[in-house]
Amino acid sequence: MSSKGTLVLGVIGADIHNIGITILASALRASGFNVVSLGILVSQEEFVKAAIETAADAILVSSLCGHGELDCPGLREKCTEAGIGNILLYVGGNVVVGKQDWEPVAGKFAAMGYDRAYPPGATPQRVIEDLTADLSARVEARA
Amino acid sequence: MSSKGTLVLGVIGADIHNIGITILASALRASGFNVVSLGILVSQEEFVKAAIETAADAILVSSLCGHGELDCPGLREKCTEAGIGNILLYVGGNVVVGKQDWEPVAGKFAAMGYDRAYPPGATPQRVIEDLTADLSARVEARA
Amino acid sequence: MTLTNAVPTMARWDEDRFRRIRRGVLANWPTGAEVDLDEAAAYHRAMAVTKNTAWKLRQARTEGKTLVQPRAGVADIEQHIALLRRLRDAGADLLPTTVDSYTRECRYDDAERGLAQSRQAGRSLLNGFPAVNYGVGACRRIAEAVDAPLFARTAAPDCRLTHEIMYAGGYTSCTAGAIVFSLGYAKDYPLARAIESWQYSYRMMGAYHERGVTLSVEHYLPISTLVPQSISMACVILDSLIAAAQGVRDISLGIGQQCHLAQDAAALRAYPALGRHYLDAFGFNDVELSTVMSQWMGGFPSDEGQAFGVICMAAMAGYLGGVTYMISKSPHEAAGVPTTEANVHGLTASKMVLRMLADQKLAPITEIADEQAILEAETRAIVDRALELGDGDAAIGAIRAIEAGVIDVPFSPHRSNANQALPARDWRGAVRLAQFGGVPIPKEIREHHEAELAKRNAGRQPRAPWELLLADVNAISDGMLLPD
Amino acid sequence: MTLTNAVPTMARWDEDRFRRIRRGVLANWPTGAEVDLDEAAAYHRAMAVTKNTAWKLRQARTEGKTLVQPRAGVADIEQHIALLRRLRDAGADLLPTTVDSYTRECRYDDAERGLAQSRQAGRSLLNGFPAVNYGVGACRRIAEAVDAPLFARTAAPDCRLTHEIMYAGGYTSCTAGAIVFSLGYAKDYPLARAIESWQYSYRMMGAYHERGVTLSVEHYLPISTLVPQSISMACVILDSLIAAAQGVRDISLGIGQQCHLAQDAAALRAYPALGRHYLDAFGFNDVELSTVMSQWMGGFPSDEGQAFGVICMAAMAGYLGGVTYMISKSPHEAAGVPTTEANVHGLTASKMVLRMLADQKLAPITEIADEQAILEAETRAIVDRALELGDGDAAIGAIRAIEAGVIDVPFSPHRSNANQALPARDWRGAVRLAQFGGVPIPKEIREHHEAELAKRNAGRQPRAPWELLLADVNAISDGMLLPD
Ligand code: B12
Ligand code: B12
Repeated sequence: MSSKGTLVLGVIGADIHNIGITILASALRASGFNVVSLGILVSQEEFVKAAIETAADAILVSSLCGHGELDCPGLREKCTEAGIGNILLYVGGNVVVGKQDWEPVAGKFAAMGYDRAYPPGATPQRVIEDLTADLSARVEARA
Repeated sequence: MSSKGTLVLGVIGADIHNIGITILASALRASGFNVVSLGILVSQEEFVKAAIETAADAILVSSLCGHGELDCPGLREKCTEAGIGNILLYVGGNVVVGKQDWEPVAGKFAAMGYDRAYPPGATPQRVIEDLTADLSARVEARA
Repeated sequence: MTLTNAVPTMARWDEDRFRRIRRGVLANWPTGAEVDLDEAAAYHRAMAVTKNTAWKLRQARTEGKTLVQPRAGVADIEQHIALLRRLRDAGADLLPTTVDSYTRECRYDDAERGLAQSRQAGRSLLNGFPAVNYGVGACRRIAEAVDAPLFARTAAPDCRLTHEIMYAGGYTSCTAGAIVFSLGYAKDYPLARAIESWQYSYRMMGAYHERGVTLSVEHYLPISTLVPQSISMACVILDSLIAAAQGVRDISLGIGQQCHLAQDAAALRAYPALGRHYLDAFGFNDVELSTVMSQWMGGFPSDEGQAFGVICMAAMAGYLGGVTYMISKSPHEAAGVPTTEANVHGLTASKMVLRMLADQKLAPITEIADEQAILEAETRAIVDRALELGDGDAAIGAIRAIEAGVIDVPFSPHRSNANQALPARDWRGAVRLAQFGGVPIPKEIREHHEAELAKRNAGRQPRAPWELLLADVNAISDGMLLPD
Repeated sequence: MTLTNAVPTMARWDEDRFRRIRRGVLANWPTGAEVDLDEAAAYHRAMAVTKNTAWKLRQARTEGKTLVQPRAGVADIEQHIALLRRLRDAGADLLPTTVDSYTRECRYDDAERGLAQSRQAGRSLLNGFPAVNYGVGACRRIAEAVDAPLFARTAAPDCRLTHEIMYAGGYTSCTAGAIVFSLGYAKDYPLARAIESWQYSYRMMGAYHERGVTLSVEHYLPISTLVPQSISMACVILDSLIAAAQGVRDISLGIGQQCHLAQDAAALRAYPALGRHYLDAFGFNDVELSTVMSQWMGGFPSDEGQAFGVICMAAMAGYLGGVTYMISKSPHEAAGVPTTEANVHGLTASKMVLRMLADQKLAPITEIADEQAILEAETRAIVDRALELGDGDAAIGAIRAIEAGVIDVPFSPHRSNANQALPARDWRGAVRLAQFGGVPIPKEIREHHEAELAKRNAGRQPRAPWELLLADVNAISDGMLLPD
């Protein structure tokens, strides 16, 4: 594998905040990932379809507008139905409405099946480190 | 009684904040009270002495610097010992250290024997209304 | 909701076309049936004039005052009313109702689900007030519960039903713009359709005007992080021409704060004359103009003290720019929808600075004049080129200008956007263009941009424009204007 | 603690006098025995230079940067250290230790009681850190726990023991001034004694200097609500002459913010040249000068948003005045000693505005020049008259000037203060004198004050100066600069 992995990235639901993913995509590309960016207003179905088509290693869901609790549940299940149930799922942005304690929020998204959830303002560096670790752990597990 | 009453006013303890009492004194005078201002750095003994000498109707203790819990206890007792145990006692300013809920603080000063305690930023109007009410209630009670 | 994909002209719609399309719009959700334009106009006429935005803005302009409007919207109407009342008590001059993201995208069924789940959870899972689901009656309850003009804060390529409901519900102004909202909020919604959808909304406002009710619009490009003010201003002017052509008679020309005092103030000072120039050229002499500034629309610092720094700088810029009104942010901006108290504090901080400065009657700072001359020349160059491309038609011209990259908005999610222009801050933090793409910046000004950017880069490792831009995008949220 | 009541001259004390009085000072509380000047100077010399205030200020002046220092002090030393560390992490450049009111009044037994009760209550009942009760070793623990210069923030006519302990404890600067603190903090403490007590403190700092350690002082008149800046500045300059005469070699000239951008900035800009002029005239060419501004020292608004407005305006004024460092306030100011977080936010808001403005390299606003000319002329008139009254001696002159009402500080609690001068804000919020008393304001400037005040009062019900002053005093805490 010449790239560090293929990532599908997009802004979920009725959300149009695209600056974060623009920055994130460029940082991820610069650090060696193959990034498929779906832009804004992406449905769960589009995420799954793109992940299958590109044989992606991970789906990165951005949700800034606060509707994460409404837009994000069910994506893991859709992945499973489509036969990519083990794909790495990250979610980040401003995933809930309002300034809330992070721990319970992280718990909610873990329960929805997201491998990692990020509080507001997560840096690309941190995402890159986590992705690198998680993907290489999977490679090792498979080896 | 030609004036609305005689008031002894001062800043207690090691406290030097004199702008509040300057404003307060001038407002009280303008509304017809006879104000004896002791200025800053006033000890409990000085308050009692001045109240006796001027046959005051009330003592107004200003405490801005936060040492109210250290400087204010005992004044009621000193008044009682000096034979003016019934004198009206008010305290105001920033009477405790830090931004605290007002109810418990008011309770503390009531327990020390202050008839009224004022939260930060009390307006002269309010003090004048209260004094007028409290002093006329006493006159009626005596009548 | 029949909308053509043919290139629309700016020409005023005839009654027939409006009426025909209207049936489809109102049929889109049951509450649409509640709207009766004549009855609604009568409702507005019976309302106290102090609740009319156009009236309030005119008064502010006359008195030279700056008004402040926060953003606010929650799922539950009772809580929403309580929130607006608290904001009003704290000094809000204009009251907002921010509409949730589903409603913006016309996904009223999802909004309904969000509303139900919010009620169940006892807190708002929606990021705004789902006005369409609530309907006209509910909006009027809000209008009757407060004593200030109400603003419908929604934005998308198609807000027709929301406008129908909220204007009939006693609202007197909305955030608006076919071009600005296409470039700021849409991915593949065709520009031509967006213009038609907005022409519908504008025509509706025109219809109110003909019934004696002036409704207002606020035009501004929401994706303003580092978009040169002249590009924003050009979009706003084109949208204003399109609006005026349908009969809109009260327009606020907006920018987003970019935290450079002189440049922000210059944009605000340039706007009235520029706007007047183009509107008059098209014969829209009776359109009233105000200016408006949104406080920093980029990533906010998560530190609440730093957030207040940005908010107070905005107030300063608004004062120096003589802005008519300002949209305030809160110390919670980076985290999420603010609590009522945080929202109030953003408002009161802004008003405090505005009030203290107003009393001082300062002369404009010297740096403003230069920036203003630049912004005027740039904006004229872009708008003139667009009109030229449209053979004198603002609607056609806007579409062709975008397709030609004459209007090119950095970071726009829209597929028609060229993405060739790249901005950067110069050595003093002013926003310049590092790559011009097809944006027709006049030659001397181009050289000025280059020179000022060179001063910033002097003696440093050369960096790719894109790299520089990334650093600049994050600077304010990292607590500074220029990254180290 | 033998202090005469005879009028003191500014002449440098001889070693003998200092040593004789010193025994009494150190004997005043057991911890005094811990102080050994030679050992302490060695301790300072071994300390990292980055912890020295004079060094840090020089660096800031060279780089044209503005530093920020919050206020902070709690009874418990562990909590105090944690507080300072948090403030340092949040960007504080200079670290404060605000000393409690009992310590200021040399009531160490009361401080001991407050300390005990604080421990019992598990929260600080003292409004500051009782440094004398803790002693030299404890202060050094603080100094070793943080990596920035430490400031002893105490103020009273007599701070000698506190200075002995804190300077020996690794602190490198203090708030200071015989005249400013007499007029700001005392009722009947004789001026002559206050000057002698401060001469002692200054001589002590001189003794450190002779041992290779530069200690710094910050001079400012703390009762600054509406005191014309020139009156404050005159006091500060006289105190600086008195300090320099005893061997102090690093002085910060201070003002309190009055929320009028141009006037505040003008005062800060006028200071360096004015200070230099007088210090050089007395031969103190080797004294280094900085400027400092305390954010608004009058009643703060209780609304936290409004408080941030005042704080950010201060940062703006400091920037325009090119101030070396600024003392920040917090959104809790009106309520009480701030929580750590509130304190941090006052600091970060200030720094955010300063940083954003610094990047913009703005030219001074046009209004500054006029105000600066006025303040320079006024300050010179007052200082010159005071020196004349003192036959060239700053100490004698200061006392005589106060007694003659040449220096007259509105609101001063001191019995020697004339209380004949009455200030008021003019039509643009600048502080002027409505009644001049004995303050020797030059004639043309007097007329200027009168004219500007007349503009404010034009067309209004005439109000007594005192009444106007009351309204002005409350204006900022009520959320505006000029009362309606
Ligand atoms: C700019 C902005 C807008 C612009 C967007 C322009 C555009 N086309 O992008 C406009 C004005 C259009 C806009 C509109 C709205 N916005 Co908005 N907006 C912002 C703002 C100010 C900045 C966002 C931004 O660009 N940040 C800069 C980028 C670089 O950072 P970022 O997006 O956080 O992304 C970084 C990380 O989070 C991370 N990341 C992001 N996604 C992901 C995903 C994964 C998997 C990972 C690992 C990491 C990651 O990587 C990025 C790089 O570091 C934020 C508040 C803030 N943060 O200050 C509000 C904010 C996101 N908006 C908000 C809201 C509510 C709206 C509106 C509904 C209403 C409104 N306020 O007007 C509409 C929504 C419209 C819609 N249909 O969605 C709220 C969301 C509330 C909540 N969650 O509680 C916020 C938080 C503001 C607030 N406090 O109220 N907005
Ligand atoms: C100005 C000021 C100073 C000046 C005082 C100058 C002077 N000679 O007066 C200076 C700089 C010298 C000073 C010093 C200190 N101060 Co100071 N100061 C203030 C400040 C900013 C304003 C006070 C003021 O003048 N208000 C305006 C007047 C008109 O209002 P007022 O005083 O509140 O009075 C009104 C009402 O409260 C009421 N009232 C007052 N007293 C009474 C009494 C009665 C009986 C009644 C009915 C009503 C009443 O009537 C007045 C008219 O409306 C306050 C914070 C604030 N409020 O914004 C801090 C404040 C009072 N200071 C404080 C402190 C800690 C100090 C210092 C210890 C340390 C420091 N911060 O530097 C020293 C103390 C020295 C000492 N020995 O006491 C703290 C007290 C903390 C607390 N209680 O938790 C405050 C609250 C600041 C803070 N948030 O930390 N201070």
